[in-house]
Amino acid sequence: MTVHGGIGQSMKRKEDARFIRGKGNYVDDVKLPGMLYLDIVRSPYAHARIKSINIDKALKVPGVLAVIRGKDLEAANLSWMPTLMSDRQMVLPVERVMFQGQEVAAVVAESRYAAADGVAAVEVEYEPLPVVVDPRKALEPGAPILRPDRKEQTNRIWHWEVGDKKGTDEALKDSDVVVAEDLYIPRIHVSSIETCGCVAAFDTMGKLTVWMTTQAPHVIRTVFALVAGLPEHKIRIISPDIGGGFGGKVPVYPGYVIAVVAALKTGHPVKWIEDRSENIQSDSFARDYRITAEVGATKDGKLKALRVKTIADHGYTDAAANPSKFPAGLFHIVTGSYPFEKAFVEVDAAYTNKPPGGIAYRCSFRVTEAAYTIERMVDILAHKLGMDPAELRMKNFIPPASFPYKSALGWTYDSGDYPAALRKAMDLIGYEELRKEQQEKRKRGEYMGIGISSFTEIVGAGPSQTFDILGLKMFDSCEIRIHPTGKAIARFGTKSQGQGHETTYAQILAEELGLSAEDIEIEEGDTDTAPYGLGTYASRSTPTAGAAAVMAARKIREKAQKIAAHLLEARPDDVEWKDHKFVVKGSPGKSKTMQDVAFAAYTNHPQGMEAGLEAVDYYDPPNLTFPFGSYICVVDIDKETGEVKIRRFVAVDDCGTIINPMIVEGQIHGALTMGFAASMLEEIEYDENGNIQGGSFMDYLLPTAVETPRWETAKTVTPSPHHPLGAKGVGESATVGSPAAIVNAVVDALSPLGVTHIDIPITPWKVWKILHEKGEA
Amino acid sequence: MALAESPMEAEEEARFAPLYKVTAKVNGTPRTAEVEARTLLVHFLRENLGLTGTHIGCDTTNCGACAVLLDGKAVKSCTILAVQADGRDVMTVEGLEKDGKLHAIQEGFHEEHGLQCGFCTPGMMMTSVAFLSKHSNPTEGDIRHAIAGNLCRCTGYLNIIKSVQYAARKMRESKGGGSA
Amino acid sequence: MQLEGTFGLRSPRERVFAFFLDPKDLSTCIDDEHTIEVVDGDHFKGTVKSGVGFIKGTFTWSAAVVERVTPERARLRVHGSGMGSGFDIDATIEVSEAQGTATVRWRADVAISGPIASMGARLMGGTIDKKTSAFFENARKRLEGAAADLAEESVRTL
Amino acid sequence: MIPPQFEYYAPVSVDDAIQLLDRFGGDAKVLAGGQSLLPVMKLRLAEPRALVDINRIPNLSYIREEGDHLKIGTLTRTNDLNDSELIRARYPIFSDAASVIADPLVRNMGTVGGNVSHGDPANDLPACMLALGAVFLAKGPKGTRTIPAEEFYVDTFTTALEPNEIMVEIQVPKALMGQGTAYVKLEKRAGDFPIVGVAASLLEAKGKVEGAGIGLTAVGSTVLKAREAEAGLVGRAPDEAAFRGAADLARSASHPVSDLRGPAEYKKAMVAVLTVRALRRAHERARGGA
Repeated sequence: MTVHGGIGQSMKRKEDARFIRGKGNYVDDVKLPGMLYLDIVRSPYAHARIKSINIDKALKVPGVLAVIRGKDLEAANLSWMPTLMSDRQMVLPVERVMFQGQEVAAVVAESRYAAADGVAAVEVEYEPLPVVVDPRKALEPGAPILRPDRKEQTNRIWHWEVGDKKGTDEALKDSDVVVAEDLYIPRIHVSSIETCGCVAAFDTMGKLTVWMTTQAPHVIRTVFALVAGLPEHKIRIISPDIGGGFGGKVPVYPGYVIAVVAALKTGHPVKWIEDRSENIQSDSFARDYRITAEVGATKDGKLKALRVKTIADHGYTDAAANPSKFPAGLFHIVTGSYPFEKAFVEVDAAYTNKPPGGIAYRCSFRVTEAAYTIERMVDILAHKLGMDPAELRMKNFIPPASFPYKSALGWTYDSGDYPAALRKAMDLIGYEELRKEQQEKRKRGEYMGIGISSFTEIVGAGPSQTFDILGLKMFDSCEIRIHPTGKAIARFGTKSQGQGHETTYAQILAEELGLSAEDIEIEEGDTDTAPYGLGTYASRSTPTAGAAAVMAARKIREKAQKIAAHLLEARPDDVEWKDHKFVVKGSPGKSKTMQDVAFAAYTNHPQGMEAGLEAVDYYDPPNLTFPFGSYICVVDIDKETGEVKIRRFVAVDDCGTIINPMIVEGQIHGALTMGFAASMLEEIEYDENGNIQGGSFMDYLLPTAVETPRWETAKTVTPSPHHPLGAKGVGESATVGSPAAIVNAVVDALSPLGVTHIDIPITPWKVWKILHEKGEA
Repeated sequence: MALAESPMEAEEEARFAPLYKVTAKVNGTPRTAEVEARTLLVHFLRENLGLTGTHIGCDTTNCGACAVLLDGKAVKSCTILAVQADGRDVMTVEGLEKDGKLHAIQEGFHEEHGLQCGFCTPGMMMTSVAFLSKHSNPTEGDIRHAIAGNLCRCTGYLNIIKSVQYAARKMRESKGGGSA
Repeated sequence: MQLEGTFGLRSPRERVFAFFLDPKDLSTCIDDEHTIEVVDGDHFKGTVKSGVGFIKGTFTWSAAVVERVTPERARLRVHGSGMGSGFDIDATIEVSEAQGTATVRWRADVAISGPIASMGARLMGGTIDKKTSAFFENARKRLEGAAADLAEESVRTL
Repeated sequence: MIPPQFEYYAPVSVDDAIQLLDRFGGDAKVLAGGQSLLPVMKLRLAEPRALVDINRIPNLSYIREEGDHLKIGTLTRTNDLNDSELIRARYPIFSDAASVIADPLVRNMGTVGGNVSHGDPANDLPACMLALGAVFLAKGPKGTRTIPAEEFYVDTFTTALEPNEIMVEIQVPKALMGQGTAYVKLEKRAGDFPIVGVAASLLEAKGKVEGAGIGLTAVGSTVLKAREAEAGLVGRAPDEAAFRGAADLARSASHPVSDLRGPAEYKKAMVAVLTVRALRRAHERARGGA
C-alpha cells in the first residue's frame, strides 16, 4: 500500500491554495485596530558625526505622533544590541553613523503617508568623517579606526585559520605546478521580493506579539528576551507567510527593535515595512570575500595542496549569521570534491563604512565562496596543464569507495559519487561533441566556452557539539498530534519561506504514519505553539527538522503499536509496521491502520496507558550532510559587444533521498537562477564617499524571464547514511554550484587569449575589454 | 471623486481639498473610498479596500508584484495614483476565481509548481491573464517577454512559463479549439 | 569627484583674490536660484535650489573660509544638505601673477552623499561637473567683464 | 515609498491643462503615463507642487498617416506602437524601440509623448525621432508651435518645451519608398536602461544613400544626433564600408560617462558597433526585407 503523498511523490503543494487566491498572509497584510506606522530616517552619509537631530518640524506634520532617537533608546540601554557574532550594532545611533542608509531616527504616525512625511521633516545635521570602503585599506596601518568603542583599536575584527600551514607551504613548494589567482566575490543582496518588516503589539497583560519576517522565530524570541529583559512567555514571535528569505530574514534588524519600542511607547500596535531601497541599502549583504587561492599539483595533474587567504568585508559590525564557532562559516569546505593532502585557510575580517551582515544569499554559511574558489582553481589548473577540465576532475575526485571521507580541513563527508554525477552531466549535454564544435569555432575565430563545476556542499547544521548560534545548539524539532479521527497536526521549529514545508513535511509524516498527506496539517512560525527550533536557512530544514519528523513519527508508532496490539488482541511483539499499517506477524489479514489506532488512543486504549497519540522530537544530527552535483554550462560570446549568452546549462544534483521531486526541481531552478544572477548581473558597489551604487531595483538588476537560461536538470541519488531518510537538503545547492560553471565557461571561451580569470558579475564590458585589448573587438 | 467637476469646474477653494472620492469597479463591484491625491492605487486596493492579494515589492516600477488589470491591461499599481483609476475597471487576484472555480491560470500555477513563496504570484498571474487574453497559443519566448516586468526570486521562471502554457492550453480547450 | 581648472586674465591679483572671498561677487556666479547671508568675514550661509531639470530641491548650505593667504591662496569648505542628501565642497583657489596677468588655478573636491548620489548616479556625474565649471566660467566672465581682458582657459575633470 | 503631497488636477481639455500649467509656472508637472515621474516622486527626488493629469483629455491617443506625416497623439501608449499594424509595416524603428522600453506593464501606461518629452537621455524613442527628423507639436497659452526634434533636447530633463506647454502630437515624415529604419539597443538586462542605443534611418535610391538619420541614446547629457555620420553616408553606396565610416563618426559624436552601465570607453565603442548594426538592418528594410 502506498500512502497518498508519501515520500518520492510529486505531490502538488498544499500551501498553493491560499497563495493562488491572493490569500497569503504576509506581514504587511496584518492589520490591527489602532495600528500605527513607523518609518525610518536614514543617513545620507557613510560616516559622520551627528551634530543634532531636530524633530520639531516632524512633530508638526499632521498625523505624526512621535519621533524616536538614539538618545531615547539610550535611556533604556537599547541604543545598541548584540549581533549573532558577538559583536554589537546600533539600533539608533547617538554619536555617529557608520554607513549610508543607517537608521538615524524613527517616526511614528497614524498612516504610512504621514510617517513618510514625518521622515522628510526630520532635520539632521552631520559632520562628515573620513570614509573607508575598501577592506584592504581598512586593514592598513594608519587607517581611521572605525570602531573606537572596541577594546582592540584596529579595524581587524578577527583572524581565523584552519589547516596545516607548514605542511601546506611545503606541499606547495614540492608541487610541480602551482597556480594562483585573486578572486573577488562581490557584495550582493538577496532581495527577496517581499522586503522585511513587522507588526509589534502589546496586549493588556503586557505580552508582546510581533509578526515578523523572520526565518528563525525562536531565535528571535530569545534575542528579544535577552536584549529587552522580558521573560520569554511574555514574547510571542509569529512568522507568517514569508515572501522569500534566502538568508536575508535571519538577522535582527534595528527596525524590528524600534517598532517594539514604538509600540511600548505609544500603547498602540506599530507596523514597520521596509521600502525596497531601504532593504537593499541597509539589510544584510552576502559575500564580499577577497580571496587569494593557490593550488599545487603534480605535472600529470594530481592535486596536492591548497592555500587560501581571504579578506572578509563585514561592514561596520560583524552581524554575520554564522554558527558561533565558525566566524567564516563553513568556508573550509573549500577543498571541495577533491582529496587534497594538505590545505590551509586563513581569513581576516575587516570593518568598513558599509552595512553590516555577511549572510547567505541562498547558501549555507559561505559555502558558495568555497565552492566557487575550488571549482575556479581546478579549472585554472586544467588550463595551465593543458588538460581537459573534466578529465582533471575525474582524475582527482574523492573515490566513491572512500566515504565517509575525512577532508584535510576536518570535515567528514557523509556520502558521494562524484564521477557518476559528472559523467551523467557530460552525457546529457554531449560534452565530447561540444568540445569538437568548440575546436571548429575557434578556427573560425568564434568564442564558445564550456564550463564545469563539480561542487560539494555542506548543509544541515548541525551537530550540537560544534554548532550553535548565540549558544543555542543547532537542533531542530517536530511535534505531532494525531487527532481521534486520524487527522493530524504537526508543528516545527523551522519556517518555510517558499520551500514548501507544508507539503514535504506532510509527505514525510504520511510515509511514516500511514496517513494521507492531505490529512496532516503543518504549522510553523508561531513561538507560542511550535516547539523550539533554530529555523530555516542553510538548507537545514530537511536534514534537521525533516529528521525530527521521522523520529517523532517513530515515537508515535512505538506507542501506536501497543494500541494496535491491544486492538488486535495480540502481543505488541507480534505486531509489525508493514505497508503503512500494523499487521499481526504471519496473519496479513489481521491489521489496523493508524486511523484505527488514533481513534482507540482516545476511546479504547489499554489500561494503564496514557491517552492520546502525540510525540515531540528534538533532533540533533550526528553530522552535516554533503549534497553535491556536477553542472555544465555552454556559452557563446558576441565578440563585438562582449555579451555572453548561456546556450545550455545542465545541472545534475544529488541531494540523497528525494521527498518531493517536483519541489526539489523547483528549488534547483530557483537556486540556479540566483547563481546566474550573481554571476552575470548583481553587485553592490560603493563610491569613494560610501554612496551605494545600485540601491534600488532600477540599478540592482535581478534577472527576468528573458535572460534566465532554460535550465536542464537531472539527478543521481546517493543517500546520506546518517539521516533517517537518507535526505540531504537541496534548497541552495545550485546557487553554490552554478557560478563557477558559468565563469569557467566564459574563461574557457576566452582561454586562447591567455585569460585565466574574470571576476563576477561578468558584464559585457569586462569581456569586451579583454577582447579589445587582444585586438579581437 | 468626480474628476471632471473637481479641479477645473469646482469652486476655487475646493481645488485644495485634500481628499478625493474615488470610485472604481473592482473585480466587478463598484468600490468607493476617499483618498489623498497622492494615494497609490496599490494602497487604495490594499488599505482602503482590504484586498491584500496585490503586493508591493519595489518602489521603482520594476518588480511587478503589484500588477493588476486596469481596463483589462496589466499595469503596476504602485506607479499609478488611485485617482487615476476613478471610474475605471480594476481586476485583482481576488477576482480570478469565479463561483468557486479557479481561473485556468491559478490552476496552471498549482499544477506546474509555478510558485514558491507566493509573493510575486498574484502579479505574475495578472500579467499572464492579460497576456493570454491576446495570445492564445504563445511560444516559450513570447511568454518570457510577456512576464519580463514581473520579477520572481524563487522559481527561476521555468515553471511559471509552464504554468502559463498550461493555462493557455486549458483556455483553448474550454473555448473549443481556440485560435493560434 | 575632483575638478580643476585654470584661467588667466589681465587684472590685478588682489582684485581677483578679493572677488573669490566676497559673498556678493560669488553670488553673481551661481546660476541656480539662491540666497546668501554673511555670518562674519569668513563664514557665509544660505539656500540654493538646484538639481537636474525637474529633479531638484532646496539645499541649505554654509561656507567657511578655512585658509586665507592674501592675495595668493584661499580655501573654502562648503557643506550643504537637502533632498535627504548632502554635499561637501572643498575648494582651493590660487591666484598668481606674472607680467600683469593674473592666473587663477582652482580645484574643487565635490562629494555628494545620500539618495541623489546613490539613486541619481546615472545622471549626477555630468551635472556636478557642469555646475562647477559653470561657476568658475561665470567668475571668469565677471572678472573679465571688469578687466575686459582674457588670456586662456581650460577646464578638465580628473 | 510615498510621494510628497501635491495638488492634483485632471482637466478634460488641452486648453484647461495649459491654463493650469501656466498658473503654476514651473512648479507643475504633466502626468501622462507617470512611469518615470511617479517613481522619482516616490523617491522624493522631485516634489512638484501640482500634477496635471492629462489622461482624461480625449482625442490625444492615435497613430495615423495624414498628409506628409505619420501623426502620433501624445497619449498613445508605448505598447500601442507594438500593436499597430501601420507601425510594424511602415515604421519598424518604432516597433524595435517600443519592444525594448522597460517592460510590457510599463509600456501599457507609459506614453509616447512622455517618453519623448521627459528629456531623459536614456529614453529610447527620442533617438528614433532624431533619426527620422520628427517634429513635435507643442501647445501653450500663445497657441501651437512645432519644434524640430533636433532642437528639442536642451539638457538632461530639460527640453525646449516651456513649462506651460504640452506636447500634443509627434509628427514623423511619412515613410518613403526606399527608406529603411531600425533601432538597436544594448542592455545589461531586459527592460533596463540602455548601455547604448542607436536609431538609424536610410533612404536609398539607385544604389546610393539619399538621406540618412542617426540618433544616439544614453551617450550624452541629451540624446544625440550624429550629424557628421549622417552627412558622411549621403551619396555613398549603402555598404559595410560606408556603415563603418558612419559608425566611427557616430562614436566621435558621443560623450558617454562611466556608470553602472559600463565605462565610457566601452560605451563609445558600442556606439560604433550598434551604429553598424542599426544601419545594416535599416538597409535590409530599405531593400524590402524585414
